[in-house]
Amino acid sequence: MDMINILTVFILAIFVGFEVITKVPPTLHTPLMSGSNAISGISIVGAIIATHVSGTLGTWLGLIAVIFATINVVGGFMVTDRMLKMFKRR
Amino acid sequence: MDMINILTVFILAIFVGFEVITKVPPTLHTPLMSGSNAISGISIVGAIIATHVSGTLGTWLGLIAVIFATINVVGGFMVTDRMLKMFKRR
Amino acid sequence: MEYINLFYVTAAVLFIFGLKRLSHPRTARSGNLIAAIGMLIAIVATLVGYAHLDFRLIIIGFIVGGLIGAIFAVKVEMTAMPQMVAIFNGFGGGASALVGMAEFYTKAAPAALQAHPSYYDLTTIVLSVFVGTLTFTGSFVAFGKLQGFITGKPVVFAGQKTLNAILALLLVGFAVGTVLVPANMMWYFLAVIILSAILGVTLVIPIGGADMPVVISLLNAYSGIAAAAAGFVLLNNGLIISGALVGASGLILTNIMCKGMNRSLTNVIFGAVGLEQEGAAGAQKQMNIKSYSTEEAAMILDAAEKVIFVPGYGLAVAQAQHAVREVADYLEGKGKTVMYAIHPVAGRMPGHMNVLLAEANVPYNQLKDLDEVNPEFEDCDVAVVLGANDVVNPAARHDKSSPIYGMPILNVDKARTVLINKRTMNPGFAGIPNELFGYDNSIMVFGDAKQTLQQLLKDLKEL
Amino acid sequence: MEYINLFYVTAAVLFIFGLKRLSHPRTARSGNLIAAIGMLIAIVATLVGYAHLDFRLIIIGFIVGGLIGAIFAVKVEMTAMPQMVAIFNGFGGGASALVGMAEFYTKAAPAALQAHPSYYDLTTIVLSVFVGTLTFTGSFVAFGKLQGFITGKPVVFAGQKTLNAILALLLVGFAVGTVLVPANMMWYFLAVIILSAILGVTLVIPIGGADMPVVISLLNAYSGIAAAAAGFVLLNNGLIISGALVGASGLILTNIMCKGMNRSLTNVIFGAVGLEQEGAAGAQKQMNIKSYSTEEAAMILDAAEKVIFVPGYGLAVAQAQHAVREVADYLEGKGKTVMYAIHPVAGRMPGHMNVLLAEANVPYNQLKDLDEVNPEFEDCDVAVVLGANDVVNPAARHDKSSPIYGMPILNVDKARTVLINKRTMNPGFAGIPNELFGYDNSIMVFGDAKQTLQQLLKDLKEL
Ligand SMILES: NC(=O)c1ccc[n+]([C@@H]2O[C@H](COP(=O)([O-])OP(=O)(O)OC[C@H]3O[C@@H](n4cnc5c(N)ncnc54)[C@H](OP(=O)(O)O)[C@@H]3O)[C@@H](O)[C@H]2O)c1
Ligand SMILES: NC(=O)c1ccc[n+]([C@@H]2O[C@H](COP(=O)([O-])OP(=O)(O)OC[C@H]3O[C@@H](n4cnc5c(N)ncnc54)[C@H](OP(=O)(O)O)[C@@H]3O)[C@@H](O)[C@H]2O)c1
Repeated sequence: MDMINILTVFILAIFVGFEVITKVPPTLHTPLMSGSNAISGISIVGAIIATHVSGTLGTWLGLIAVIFATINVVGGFMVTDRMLKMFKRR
Repeated sequence: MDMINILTVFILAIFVGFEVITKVPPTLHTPLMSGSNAISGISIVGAIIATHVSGTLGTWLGLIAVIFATINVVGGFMVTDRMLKMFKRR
Repeated sequence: MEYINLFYVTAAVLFIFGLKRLSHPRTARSGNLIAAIGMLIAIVATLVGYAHLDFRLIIIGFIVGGLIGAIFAVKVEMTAMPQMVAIFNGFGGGASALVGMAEFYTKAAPAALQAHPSYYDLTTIVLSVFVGTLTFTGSFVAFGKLQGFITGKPVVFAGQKTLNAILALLLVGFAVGTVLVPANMMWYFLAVIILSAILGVTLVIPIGGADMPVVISLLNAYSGIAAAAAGFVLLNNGLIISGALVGASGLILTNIMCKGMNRSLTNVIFGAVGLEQEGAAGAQKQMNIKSYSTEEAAMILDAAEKVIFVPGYGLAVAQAQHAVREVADYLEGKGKTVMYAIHPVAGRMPGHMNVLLAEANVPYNQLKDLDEVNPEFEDCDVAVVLGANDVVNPAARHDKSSPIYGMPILNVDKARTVLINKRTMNPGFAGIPNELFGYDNSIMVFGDAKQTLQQLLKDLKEL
Repeated sequence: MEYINLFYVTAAVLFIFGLKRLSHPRTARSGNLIAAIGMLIAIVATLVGYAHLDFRLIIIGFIVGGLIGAIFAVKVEMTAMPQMVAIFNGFGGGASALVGMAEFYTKAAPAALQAHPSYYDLTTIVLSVFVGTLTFTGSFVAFGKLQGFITGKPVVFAGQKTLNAILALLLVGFAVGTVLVPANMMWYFLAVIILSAILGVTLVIPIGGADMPVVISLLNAYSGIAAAAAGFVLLNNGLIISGALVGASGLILTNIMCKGMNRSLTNVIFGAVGLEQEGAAGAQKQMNIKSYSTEEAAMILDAAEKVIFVPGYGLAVAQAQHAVREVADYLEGKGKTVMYAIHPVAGRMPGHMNVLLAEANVPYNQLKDLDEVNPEFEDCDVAVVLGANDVVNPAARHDKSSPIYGMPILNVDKARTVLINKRTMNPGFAGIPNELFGYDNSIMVFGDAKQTLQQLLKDLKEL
């Protein structure tokens, strides 16, 4: 049940993603690229959980994972905001 | 976990429904109404399962449920098809 | 037995693809077929995957239900579509309610009651039974009103809202009781069923027959919610997804209709429109109207180069869809530009006019929607309004005191000449006068739409 | 601890709403903010909801990562956006891979290995590590190519495809081994990591620098898939939904770029475009071209009533976005109709020109897309092509032998006069000659876009 449930969630999310993203106009494709990239930084959740792993190797993996994911999240959202700030209507 | 999973599925399905349905043009709103109605006949699955219930009352509930759901499914898809058959391009 | 959920999800995905294909007339029919295949997969998976089913009952159910559904589907007139949807809808809601009841019976029947069923089970069961039962009775009242079994007029009486409020409160009480008080569970549950059934009736009965489409669409959403609730009961993803899809569809259509009528949903449900109509109609201003014969109308059409037909509810009532197509085809054969202007809430159902004209083989690319056609009226010689009224009422554009002010309308008055066919000077659905009929460029051609159009065709040929 | 999933789902729903708001420039910024809030919720929920986290590590990670990310985000030039996305992307993929590795370490480390981890766990872990690592190294190669650290030319050698095929086969072998052969699990897993890293390099290195945007967009999709895979490992709905959203976005953008370039994805990845360019350019036909000074160009513009600017990659290279806005504003001040024509794949990134011109404060309602602007060229006095080449090549319309045949282009040649600014007669990205330059109504104005436009503005003012 669990596995199928989780697969269902995945499939539905793909549908949602497809429908929502096709509505983004070409004007905003560059911000979309960097914005959706920032969202992929959600792996930061996994990275935080990974620091729980015991042992030196685990610790280091966790630290690097947190650094990587944080770069992705912070940089991604900030640069997207910087771009979107520039879009103005007369 | 299970309950939240199932809630997630529900929420995502609402998003999918919303996105997909808003794309249906006014021309097809009547068939959409009867077609989506036919889909709500999916409760036929529950009705079939319900015949498994033991006891006379359960049996009768199950039978009536199957009849009701079958009317909805068969009638719904057939009438939608009948309508859509009429839409023609010159 | 876990793998069975894969089939349900497959079915749900096919429903989604089916609905996606409904976004174009060219692909719509295959979309319906795909959805039907999804349903078949779900049914077969259930029959194969579950043990201890009573196949005798199931086969009887399939045959009886299938026959009834098929007969309905083949026999129904296109004009009776709203009733049809209402009744199917009622059966769907009823089925969900029955599923909930059967689950209750399994889980809470004295015999099975070793352990108290979980709060989750009870809550979802009560929910599915409540929504399903309300959908069931409500849909049948809506059906009765449209079919003329019950008066189409709003049935109102003093204290009605108070009564409904009390019923609703009682219902909530018994629902909570069912979940929390094991001792009286059975009786409370029974009370929930009965009260839901009553509430379905008392909530729909005060709504006017003409508002029924909105109600039906809302009930359609409810039947989806009921199916989803049944899915929560059975922990079945297929039911949950499909229910959510139907719920979304119903709510979106309800919203479109309300917007098109320029009213809020609350106003539709609690407004009891159709009572003050006489008053409003009485306040009509004096108008000078010109009434022509079909022969004179034929001469006007003969001189025109661009003609736009504007069908409305009256065309559906008169079953004049074939007649209008014949006139239009004849004019087109004479080298004139011809199109149909379709208002989103013309008729009594969303997309009503499209289905009606499609039945008469009008190709869908000749049907122009509001935004597309409105600029066309400016250089149009003749606009022919056939049994439409509210959707061409210019008061919506400029008269702030009009109840339909702000509603988007078809600008037929911008055409050089407007030919208007209806039987009398009576108002339309909204019950308000239409100043268009008195405009200088307006000409009335009184009579039943079908007869008038048939006569018009004869006159055109004799010119 | 189960309730924590509710927060993840909330975060995912906020991502969806954020992406929905990206469908209009007016709401886009708030959409990005909403998505960022979703991320914050997910992070806080994790920090609060999980026990035994190493907060020392986490805080160091947040500070180091946050600083690096913020500095990148503030410093980067708008023209360097593709590199920027590539590098962020690489870090995201890397993080997912590390999460998978850490999970492997917990579940399969000799110490923890009382029970063999389940096939489900191993499969999902291997998947997330493979996709994540490949994304990591691939993205850095793409970054290096665009930044000039690695040659932008396709790096090809004999047997390259065979080598890649062997690497891929080995990878599959070790992946299967990790899941099925507990004894050697550790070594096999290490081999998977190393091979994935190598494959990320060898797959991207043969692709030309100019094709990098497509690769980056594809890697973007992969980073989403890696996050989703990590979600399957941790049974975390939030990761799964977000990953799916990103995956869909990346694939859609990849597809749009390929369509805009009129090439298949396979051709981009395995085609090694950029090698035969010299040959194609050599086969150029003799053309008679007219070359004007900026002064003469200024006089043509002065006489025009309707001017359409067509920016391309060259405008971005020259950083001439402000210069073009100044010229356009000046002309508009003189009462002329001015607009910008934006081709979907002008520049090197989807939407590249929009961001560039937005930076120069050009209001987005002056930016017209292909379908909207193409009919405008017919009654346009002057089309000013600025550093664009392939996107205005008429061969795409009629020359079946051209590699870009069938690609939708901006029909600048329909304008009464076409002013074309570029530095030389060299071809653009596709490496093919452009017959437009020899057309009767074409006039070349050679020079760097920024300098030319600045000179043009001076000349206009001196007229
Ligand atoms: N489409 C939807 O989804 C929907 C749903 C709910 C409500 N509504 C409401 O329904 C209305 C639709 O507007 P509408 O312009 O289509 O219709 P309408 O305003 O209701 O007007 C219909 C007109 O048809 C005439 N008519 C009736 N029978 C006829 C016959 N046999 N031959 C010729 N004419 C006949 C009537 O006048 P005579 O009696 O003088 O002949 C009447 O004025 C709107 O107010 C809308 O808000 C629509
Ligand atoms: N947008 C995307 O997503 C994307 C992604 C991948 C590939 N592409 C491809 O990129 C191409 C984009 O077309 P395009 O028309 O924008 O560009 P293009 O065809 O690459 O042409 C750019 C032109 O700008 C000129 N130029 C370069 N530097 C300049 C400067 N400083 N001042 C003035 N002119 C300068 C160059 O000519 P000189 O050297 O003579 O000056 C060159 O001909 C298409 O082929 C497309 O398929 C786009």
